[in-house]
This record gives sequence, structure tokens and C-alpha cells, in this order.
Amino acid sequence: MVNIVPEITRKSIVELIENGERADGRSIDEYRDISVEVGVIEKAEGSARVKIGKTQLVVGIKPQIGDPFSDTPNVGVLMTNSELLPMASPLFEPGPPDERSVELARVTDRCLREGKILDLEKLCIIPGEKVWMIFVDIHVLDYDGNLMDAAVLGSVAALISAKIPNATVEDDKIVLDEENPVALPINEKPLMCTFAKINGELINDPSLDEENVMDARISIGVREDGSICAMQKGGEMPLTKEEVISAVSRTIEKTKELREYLP
Amino acid sequence: MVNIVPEITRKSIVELIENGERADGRSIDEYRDISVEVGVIEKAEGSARVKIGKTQLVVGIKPQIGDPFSDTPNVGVLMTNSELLPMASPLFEPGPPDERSVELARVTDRCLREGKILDLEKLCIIPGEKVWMIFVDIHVLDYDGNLMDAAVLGSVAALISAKIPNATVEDDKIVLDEENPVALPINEKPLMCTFAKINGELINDPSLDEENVMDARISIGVREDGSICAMQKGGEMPLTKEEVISAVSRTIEKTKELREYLP
Amino acid sequence: MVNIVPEITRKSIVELIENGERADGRSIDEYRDISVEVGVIEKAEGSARVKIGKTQLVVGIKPQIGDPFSDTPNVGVLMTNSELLPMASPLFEPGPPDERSVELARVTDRCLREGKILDLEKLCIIPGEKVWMIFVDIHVLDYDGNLMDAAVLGSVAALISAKIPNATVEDDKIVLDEENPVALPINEKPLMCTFAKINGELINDPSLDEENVMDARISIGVREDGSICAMQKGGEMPLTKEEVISAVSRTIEKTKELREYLP
Amino acid sequence: MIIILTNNNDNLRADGRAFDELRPLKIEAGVLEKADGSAYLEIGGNKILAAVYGPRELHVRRIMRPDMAVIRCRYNMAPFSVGERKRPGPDRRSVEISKITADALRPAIFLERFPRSTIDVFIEILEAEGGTRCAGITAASVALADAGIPMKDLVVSCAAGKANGNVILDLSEEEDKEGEADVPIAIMPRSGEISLLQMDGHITPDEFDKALNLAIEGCKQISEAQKNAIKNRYGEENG
Amino acid sequence: MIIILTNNNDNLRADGRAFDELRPLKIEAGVLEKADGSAYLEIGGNKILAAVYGPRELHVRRIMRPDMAVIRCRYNMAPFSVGERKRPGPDRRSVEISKITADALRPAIFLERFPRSTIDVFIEILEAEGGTRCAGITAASVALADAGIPMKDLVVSCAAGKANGNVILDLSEEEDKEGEADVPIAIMPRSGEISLLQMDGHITPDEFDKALNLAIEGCKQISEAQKNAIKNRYGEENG
Amino acid sequence: MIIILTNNNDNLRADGRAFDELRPLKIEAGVLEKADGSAYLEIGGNKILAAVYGPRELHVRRIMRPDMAVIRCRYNMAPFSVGERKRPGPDRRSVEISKITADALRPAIFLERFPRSTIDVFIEILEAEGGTRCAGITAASVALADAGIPMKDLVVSCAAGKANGNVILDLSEEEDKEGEADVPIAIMPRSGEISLLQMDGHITPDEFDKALNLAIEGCKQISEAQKNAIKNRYGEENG
Repeated sequence: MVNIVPEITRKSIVELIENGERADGRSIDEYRDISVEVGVIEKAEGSARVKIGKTQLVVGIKPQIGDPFSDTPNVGVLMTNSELLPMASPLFEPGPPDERSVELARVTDRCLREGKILDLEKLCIIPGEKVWMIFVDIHVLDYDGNLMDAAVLGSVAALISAKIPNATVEDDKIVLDEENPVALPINEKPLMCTFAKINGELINDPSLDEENVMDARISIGVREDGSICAMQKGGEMPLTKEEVISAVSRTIEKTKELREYLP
Repeated sequence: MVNIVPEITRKSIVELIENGERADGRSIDEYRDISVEVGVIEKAEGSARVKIGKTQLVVGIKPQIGDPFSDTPNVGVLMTNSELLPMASPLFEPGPPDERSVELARVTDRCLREGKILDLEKLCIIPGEKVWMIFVDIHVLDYDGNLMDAAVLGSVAALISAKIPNATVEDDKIVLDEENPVALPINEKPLMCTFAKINGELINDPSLDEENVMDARISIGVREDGSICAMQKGGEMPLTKEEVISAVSRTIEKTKELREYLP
Repeated sequence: MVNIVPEITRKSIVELIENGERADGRSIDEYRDISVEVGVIEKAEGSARVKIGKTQLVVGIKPQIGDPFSDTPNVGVLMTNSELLPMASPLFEPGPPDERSVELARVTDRCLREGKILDLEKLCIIPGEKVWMIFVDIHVLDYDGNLMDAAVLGSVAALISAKIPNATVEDDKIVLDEENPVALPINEKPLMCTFAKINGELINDPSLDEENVMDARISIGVREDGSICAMQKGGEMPLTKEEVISAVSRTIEKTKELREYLP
Repeated sequence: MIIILTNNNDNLRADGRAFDELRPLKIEAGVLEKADGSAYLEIGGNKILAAVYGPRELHVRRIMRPDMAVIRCRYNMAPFSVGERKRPGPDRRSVEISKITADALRPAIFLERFPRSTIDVFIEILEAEGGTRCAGITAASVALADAGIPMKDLVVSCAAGKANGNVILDLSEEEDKEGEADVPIAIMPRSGEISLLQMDGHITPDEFDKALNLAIEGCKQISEAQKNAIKNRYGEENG
Repeated sequence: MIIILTNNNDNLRADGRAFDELRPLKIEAGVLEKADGSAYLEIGGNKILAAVYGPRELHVRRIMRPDMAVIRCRYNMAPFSVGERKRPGPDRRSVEISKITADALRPAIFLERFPRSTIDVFIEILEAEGGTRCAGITAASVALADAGIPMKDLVVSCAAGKANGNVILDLSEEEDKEGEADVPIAIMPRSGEISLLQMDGHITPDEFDKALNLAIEGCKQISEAQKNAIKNRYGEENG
Repeated sequence: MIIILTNNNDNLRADGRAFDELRPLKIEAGVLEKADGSAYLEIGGNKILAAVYGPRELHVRRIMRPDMAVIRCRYNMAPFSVGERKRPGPDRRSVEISKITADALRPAIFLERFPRSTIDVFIEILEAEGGTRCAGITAASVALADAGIPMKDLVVSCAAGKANGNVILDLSEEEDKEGEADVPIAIMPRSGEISLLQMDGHITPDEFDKALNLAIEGCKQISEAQKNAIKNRYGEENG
């Protein structure tokens, strides 16, 4: 569904930004209210509910024992999926994941994977035969912009808080101790910052109204040490090199704030 | 496809029922002509053709050796599918099963399964490893109302008449004796009775015209001893508690008649 | 998409054929320019690019080790697929193979399989357990008529030129020698000839314009010894018996010419 | 003299409930921002969200009705809502539940006021612990009210059943799995009419009768919680 | 003197048929209630239903033809029609057979009389024992006639082929599997024109010639059975 | 005295390239007959076809824009383009690449000249050896020009990245697999603006800066090859 924004809305958002202001009173580099709550789904081995302003999603972690990929026989598997639930927006429709949903899942996946959130080698149970597969399912409940930052924040929080059964091998059989679950082998805690370019200005944490009028979008994932692990440009218009460089350094600063919300 | 019934048809059906009559001359609790013929498909290990009035379907039984479900390692599997063939009605379209087809298959499945038609434990071949999977495929050829009663009647008849290869285990190998097939381990013979509520009256065995004007539908499955094994309300309007209770006792009586048609 | 041909085009093609002529100057039984180039895709174990006039396709061969079919435990598997890429014609749309694509793949498959192009028994690696599966993928890049002859020609050329790893069995393990690849066990080289019937005349190698106005189509596959291995009639109108018989003998002659293009 | 102390029914259920006792229940209306109406419901270990969009324009001509709105329901389980991860996307179970949920809600809505349009109900099972279809219907009703959809009544849903030989109210996951029968129903409490009724298991007509009555009583209790949720939502807005 | 009694060809086929002999055949028209036209056909172990709806309105604009009706065919095998259960839904084989069935029937129908509409043919293989595509076309023709679709001729279909080195008519399942070649055809008997022709296997041009003639003879025999089926249906209605 | 001879960067890459050196590149415009525009591109072991249809009528109302054309891209890998056969049909990776390819090309096209219509870009990876998404975008630009689509600029795409601790241009398949980071970009060379930017791996901001500059330089080189391809095509037509 094409989302046509009334000219008057566009104009008002653009004019505010020209003055360094935003419709909801935020400054250019300010996030909306953020809340992160872990352990919200008891049946999930890990879970988190994230709200950024009116955007809300739940991330659930489920482990499963499976076969390793043939080219990486001794490492576990991390799988990220997302569902843009039709309840989250009048623009979302039931059915198999569309390109927005696929992009959200794949960018989140890259940020987690390249950000080395898990020590996947420790998730090997029997080398070459059985490994833990860790499923990260992102369930979008309310869509008011900036899904990527929320998805990464929620995924990291859920993974950090997850506990899976302890798996040991006795006589070639896998023994799962569900009574004494263990935390996942957390390595790094990558986070992501998204900017919308409106009228030549890069603003943090775009709301849906802002996304609807933005020229471009850039999302940057960084590790705690400030190294970059993922990047994705979106939107219909281009960015300048200077804008990209500036977004990188702003991300490094801004993710320090976001990091406070992790459990 | 929405099926709009001409007001005149609706009125005539309703007025007849007010007088305890029906368009085809039946009384309120009378079934149309029923025929049940078993063994109609030689390649199927069991089969039945059922006609109730102008409604016609064929049920085929195919056994297959497969893995048991992990939570029930020592019992066989019963699987029920249905196809509302596009030849059966101008309202049916080719394609994957729609919600009507899924409902028909699942209600029939519950009636058979909860009615304990088969002793599934006897369908285990190698405990924890190999069991018989019994497929019940309901193929609807002509649709003139009341598919559920026909589907259950046909499934029960086909299962009763089925013969599958005798499976024995020798030296860890499964030996199938196709020369001396054996009957399925039949436990109970559940049957189902469907009522349409029209103008406050519950009528048995609704025709398609009657289904098109009915307010609600209730289908009840019972075992031979009169205990209830399945129930499903359908239709756009509600039922009263008294109607439900009355449908139960009428079902217990009426299925005695239906039972005569079983082989 | 229905392809409506302007009446004037139809008339001009028909009139030309009445005079034994064709729009591009060919005679009735003449092929357009043909080129066959093998080894065009280095990552494919076999490949060929075929052009017949403005029709162009690439065929790639990929081997894969898999399980044999249970009813033929000691023979390899040949699988033929085709994709009518949307780039090849404004009439082709993205999505799963439609009936034209399925027909192309299945007729090519029958011509190769029944023409005994491969000695499939030699593609067994461990009897009853592991065999080579040879995938023939036909990728249609430009569609200007007569896909079948091009698909068979390209498939045969690609299979002839293919080299797969040498597979040996040591201590129950399959050892693949990728350094010393071996040719596929080529048995026969079947080829196919397609005729369009226009105004009662059978013309070879119809162009797209000719296909659009043809009454019927017949494709015949023959081995080198002139025996027939596959046949498929298409199109909206019938053929006479005499036309079929004549097409067979013309095919036997004409495939001798086509055979020159094989590597 | 020996006195044997007998409890009443209370301790006969694994979770200590009386036969006619519901699991702890919580309903909240208006929990989502984008949906026209929404509700969150917890009963026992179930966590359920329902959202409503509409009445809105219906783009699928094939199902459009010129004289009334259609109601479309989608019941969906989150992959992480159950013990073993559920693959995303509809299966046969969720297709059937979606259909009977629409059937259960439909008679309460004044559909004829919105010809050619649709009312879309989305039910999301975030965590499942037995009785999700009933909980979904109960939550959807509150979401419909929250969306301001004109209704004759607030449909409410609850199951009774039989486990360990006893007729009991509101089966937990374990009771559903191990028990003999499950009878989920939905009613319109004002008229007492039944808009959803299913049953599977093994039960005598008398026991069914008892279960049906018990389920109706359960519905009435839950109905109060629905009304409170709507009242709280309304109070909040005016507060 | 020793006399060796030789049969003629009769005993050279597993089922005792002569080389040019059809399997037992039965055709009945008008067997379904809802379809506009229908037919049931048995040949050997094949059991086949065909049904026709139309001419009726075509809702798929993409394939609509402003000057004539389109014919759509769906060939489908029941899951229980074969030895090992077939998974429901179309596969590549049924997609191809559906297409060539439409091609085989199309030239016999006065499609130009029904612009912008569709004639839908549904073929259901209830039991398969070799030769289902031909049997389906033969049955579909009778169903088209039963539906009152105006036609130039009754398309009829039959296969010949080669097995054990002999050219034979109407291959059974076993002959099809073990044999050297299969040549299914369909003809319009009045003109003798061929509207379906396929072949797979290994056969010389001379043998093909023989097989083609044999198949045409087979078609002619089956054509009589088609006409009788329609006559019986017509008689029945007037009797 | 011992003199240690050091090469400059050249021999530090497996294929002998300098850090800032592209793989051998070849672009040809107008290679297909049916498409409105087309291009063939080889870079290293990549073999890529791009084709353009349009502006043409858009039949999917859901995505139509009343004030401009939409651009639809389909990136597809041939089953035989990679080491292990790829199953036909879109996967999540190709869905994402198709989307960002459209995003990368869109700003260069005067879409507002063709309201309610579509420009369809098809990219076919015949052989893949690292960097197919960039190669696809570069080829698609040439195909758009070949189709006569009015454009502000020729979008061009190239990746830089990091392998063995060095920032390098245009990663080969092996460098992409074994290396530390990959930064594919697309630019509009006239303005230098960036219309595609992705990154995955592990890189410091300074290295990223260096990689970005390197990729931009690479784009500029490839841009020349694009222009030559179009010139050759144009020359050919007038020659």
C-alpha cells in the first residue's frame, strides 16, 4: 500500500526541522521514550519487550537442537526472523514476509552476527553433528517508525537475558538439564542507530510521520568499542559522503545512551 | 464467493419449516436418501462412496509407514484431509484448501480420533521408530449440503472395510505381507449428526438451499454408547442452550438410523 | 497474457507461406542462424549458450549427490528444469513456473531421458544408497520462438561437455576427486525438431511471429539412428495423420543438420 | 474417634483451583497505539493481544457484501509462544480457529450499518497455556468495543471440560492435554445465546450438560472483567 | 506328425488381450448433480470423473479473450488413486496434462459463440491404471456434450505403444511401465484430425506409423461408446 | 648490508591485484533482443545480464503511484551460477537485494515523467564470484540507458572492504568470505551522492572512511566503462 502523506504534514515536519525542532518536541538527536523489559514471555527461553515511543515489539528466543551447516560443522546457528503483524499498522497485511519484513530481519541478523553477539563455537554440542540453533523472532506489535533500532535493542536484550538447558553428551547421547539452565555465551553487545534525512538534516529515531516524508534513511550498527558491524541505507533519495561519515560518529556517541537500557 | 439467496427462496423455505415441512417433502428430522458403498477404489486399501441426497463423496484410505510423533512414540497416526473439488459446486475453486475444507477435515478428524475409531497403539510397528500412518482422504464430488455427516459416515465405512498389509518385524527389518492383508484395529464407530437452525427450528441433514438460509448449524459426533466425542457450531447466528441440549439427544437417536448404513 | 496478433501481420505471414516464403527470407524448412557455445559458465560443471535466430538460452549442468528413487536403487537421476525469465519476453512474468515453462522442461526431459542420453546406471555411486543427480537448468534469456529445439540442443551440448568430479568409494565413504573430473557417461545424442503448421504448411523453426499465428505445433525428438524418442503436439488446432508422418521423416533429415552444431 | 479432614474440591486440581474456579484473569483495553481498538488479556499462563481495524474499505471484491460489513479474523501464534518453537505462518489449526472466531463474534456486531466494508480482528497469542481460542475471543470483544464498533453485546468465551473424571471449568494446558474432554464456548451474556461451541473428547450427555452450564457460568464471570476493562479504559480517558 | 497349436496374438499380453484390443470400457453421461455436464468412465482399472461448468463468466481478466471463450482444464489425481498415496495438489505432470487436455478439446468447441467467457473442465482420476490422460479427455468430451456445449465433434482419445517388441493398443499400467513406447493421441473422429499427440520411449518410424494407425482405430471404437453414453443419457431423460 | 625488497601492495592479494585495483571488467550494452534495454557485464568471475522493460502500463493497482512511475527490480541467481546448485525462486537474500537495487537506481530516474506506469529491471546472475549486487546495479544502469529511460545520471556500484587487515577495493568471492568487512555502495557520479550503502563485518570508523573513499574511486573507474559501453552501442547503431 502506498502511503501518501498530505502536503501540509510534510511541510510542517520540514519547517520544524529547519528550525531544529520536531513535531513531538524532541531535538534533532533525541530518542523518544525507551523502555526495555526482559523475561516477558515465560515459555520463551529469552524475551524482551521494547517500546520506543509508540513503536512496540516483542522479541522471543527459542533454542532448538539441529544439524550444523556443512561448511561450519563446529559452530552453532543464529537465525533471525521478523513478522510485521497486521495489528501493528493499517499498512501491514497478513501473509508471508514482504520485502520490508525481510530487510528488517536481515539487517538485524547482520548486526547481531557481524557484531559477534554470541560465541557460536560454544553452541556446538557434538562437533560435526549437533549444534544449538538459536531462533530470534521479532514480533512487531505497534509500528510508529524506527523498527531497526528497536529490533536490535530487543534482540540483544532478549539474548542477554536468555537461559537455555545445559547440554552435555554422555555415551553419544545428548542430555539436557532443564533444571539448571545456562546463559547464552554472550560475546559483544552490538547496537544500532537509525537516522532519517529530512531537508538535509539527519535526525535520530524517526517517527512514522518522519519516515513518511524522509528523503533517505541510514542505520548503523556498532560494537561497544565503537567499531562498525553493520550498515544499511534505505529510502528513495541519496546521501552525501559527509552525511554518512557524520552518521557514523553520531552513532558511536548515541549507542552509549542506548546501552543503558540493556539488562 | 458470497452466495446470495434470493429472498423468495428464503421465504419459501422458512414458511415450509414453520409448518413442519420441507421443500423436498421431508419431515424436520428426516435424512435424504442415503447410500454407502465400500470397496469402490481397488487401489485404495479402504474406500467408500457415500451419497446423502445429491451430496456425494468418496473416501479413500491409504496406509504409509512413517515415524511416530516424538511425544507419542508407540502409537500410529491418523491423518484426515479433504478436498472440496471444483467439480462439486460452482462455489468451489481450485487451489489449496480454504477454511471450509480445513474445517470439514478437522471436524471429521476430531470425530474419528476422539471417537477412538482405531486402536492406534496396535498400529505401532517398531516402538519409537516406525508406525502405520493411516491417511483418510475425503474427496467431495457433489455438494448439496451436509458434508460433515457424509464425511464422517464415509470415513468410518472406509476405515471399517480397509485391509492393510500385515507388518511384522524380523531381524530389525519390517516385512510386509501384502498377500494376507489384515483389517484395521477398529475400536468404536463414531457417527455425526448435523442440524441447521432455520426460523428457530433444528432440522436434520440440511440441503444446500437450507444451508444457504440457515441461521446456525450444529454438528455432533457420538459413539455407539451415546457418549459425545465431537461437536462443532457453525453459521452466522447463535444457538440457545436448549437447542444444543435438544440436538444432543436427537443425535443419539438419529445416529442409530445412520449406523444401519455401515458395512 | 493473451497475445493478440494484428490481422495484418497474420495475413502477411500466411500469404508469404502460400508462396513458400517467410518474412525473414528463409525457406519453409530452413532454420535461422544457429550458434552453440559450450563452457560458458565456469562454475557449472557443464554449460552451453544456444542462439537460434533471436532466441537465446543458457543451459547449466550441476551434479549433486543424493538418494536414488526407491524403485530404481541403482541408477542415477536426471532432472530438467526451465525458467522463462521475465527478461526474455514482455509476456513472461516473474513467479513459479507456469504451464508453458513446465511443458518446455518436461518435453526436454522426455527427449533426453527416453533418448537415453546418459547411461544412468554408471551414475550410481553406492548401490541403493547414493547416486549422482544431474540437474539440467534451462535459462531462457530471449524468446523469439522455437524454445524446444533450442532447449534440447543446449541441454545435449551442455551434457556432452560436462565434467563432474570422479567419485570413488573408500571404506564406505565417498571420495570426490575434483582435480581429475570425468565426462558424463554419454550414450546417445537425441535432438528435437519443431514444426509450426500455418495455412496447411509445416514450417521448421517457427519464429515468435509465426508461433503467434500458427494453427498447431509439433515437436519430434529422434536419436542418431533415426528412431523416435519423444513427440509433443501443441497449439490450438489439429494436425492430420499425414502431417504427422511427414514431420517425422523431415525431422530425421533435419536433425542431421542440427547435429553439426554439437561439440 | 478418627476424624478425616476432607477438603472440598479445591485440592483436586494440580494448580489447587476449585472445579468451578477460573485461572487468575487480567484484561486491559486500549493497549496498542495504531489499531482502532485493542485489548491485552492474561488468564493463567496465557498472554494474548487482540486488535481491531475498521470498519474500513474492503478491497477484496470476492468476499464483499453489499448489505453489510464482513468480519475477518486472524488468530496467530507467535513462534515463541509455545514450548517448541512454532514455525511462522498459518497452519490448519489456526485457519479453523480464525473461522470459528469470526463466527463467534459476528452475531454481536451491527454489521448491517457498514455495507461493503470490513472489520478486521487480529489475535496474537504471545504465550499459550491452554484455552487460547477462548481467551482470544474474549480479548477480541474488548478490542471491538475499544474500537467503538456498535455491538448488541460483548461476546465472552470460556471452556469447561472433564479431567480425572470431574467436570471442571477453564482447563489449564495440562488438564487439556491429560483430560478427557474440552468444551469451549462463547456466549452473548445478555441473551445467553451461544455463538461458539466446540467439543472434543469423551463425555456423557449428562456431563456435557454440566460442562455447558459451568462454561456459561465461567463466561459470566469473565464478562464482568471485560466490562471493568472497558470501564477502566473509559475512566482513564476522562480522568 | 506333431501339430503345434499357436494362438494368434491373443495370449501375448499379460491380461490376455489381443494386440489391437481395448480394455473393458464403460462410459456414463450425466453422473453428477451440480456440474453443468459430467461423465464417468472406466477403462481397465481406471476410474475417471469429468465435469464441465460453463460457458460462464470469466473473472480472470488476464486470460480473457474478447472474441471467444477460453477453455480451462484441471486434471487431478485423488491421493488414493495410486499405489503409494499421492500428495494433494498440482505437480508438474498434472500441470502439463491439464494444458494438453485443453489443447486436445479446444478445436472441437465453437468457442467463438461465447466471447469473454470460460468453459471449465475438471477431470478427477479416482483410480489410475495406465492411460489416465486419454481416458480423461474421452470422459471430458462426453461431459462437454452433456453440458450442451456446441461442438463440431466429440474428441476421443486413446494410446497405442510398444511393449515386448510388439505394437499394441491401449497400454495397461504394467505395459506402460515395462514397455518400450507410449503414443497417446486424441482425434476428432469425423475429420480424423489429431488434436493430441505425445510420444515417449523408443520406436522406429515404421512402428510409430503402425502405432498411430492402431491408436486411431482404438479411438474409433471408443467413439462409439461415447455416443452410446450420450444416447443413453438422452434416452433416459426422454424415457 | 641486507636489502629486503618489498613490493608495494600489489602482491598482497591472492589474485595479484593492488589494493585499489578492480578485477578485469567488461560491459556491453544492447545484448538482448526482446528487452527494451539490456546490458551484459563481466567483472572477475561474475557474469551478469540486466534487462529493462518500460516505462509500461502497471497492472498492480496496489503499488501504482498517480504522480510518478514505480521501479520494480528482480535480482535472481541462476541455479548453475554458484558452486552448489541453488534452488530456483526467490529467497530472503534475493528479496533484500532486489529492494535495495530499486532504492539505488530510483533517484537517478525521472520517474515523474511517467505517472501510473512501471519500469521493470531484471538482473540475472549467470555466474557469481563475489560482488554480484554491485555488478547487477552497474549493469542495470547501462540497461536503463539502453532502454532510453531519461536519467539524471548513470548510477554505478562497487564495493570496498577489509581483508587480511588491509582496506581493499572490489572484493573477490574469496576475499568476501575470508575477509573482515564488505562495504558495497552505489553512487551517482555527477553529484557523488550515495544511493546504496551497506556494510557488514568488523571495521573501525577510520577504516570505514578509507573503504568508502576507495569504493567511490572504484565507482568512478567503472563509470567510465559504463559510458564506453553506451558509446559503443550508440556508435554501432550509427555505424
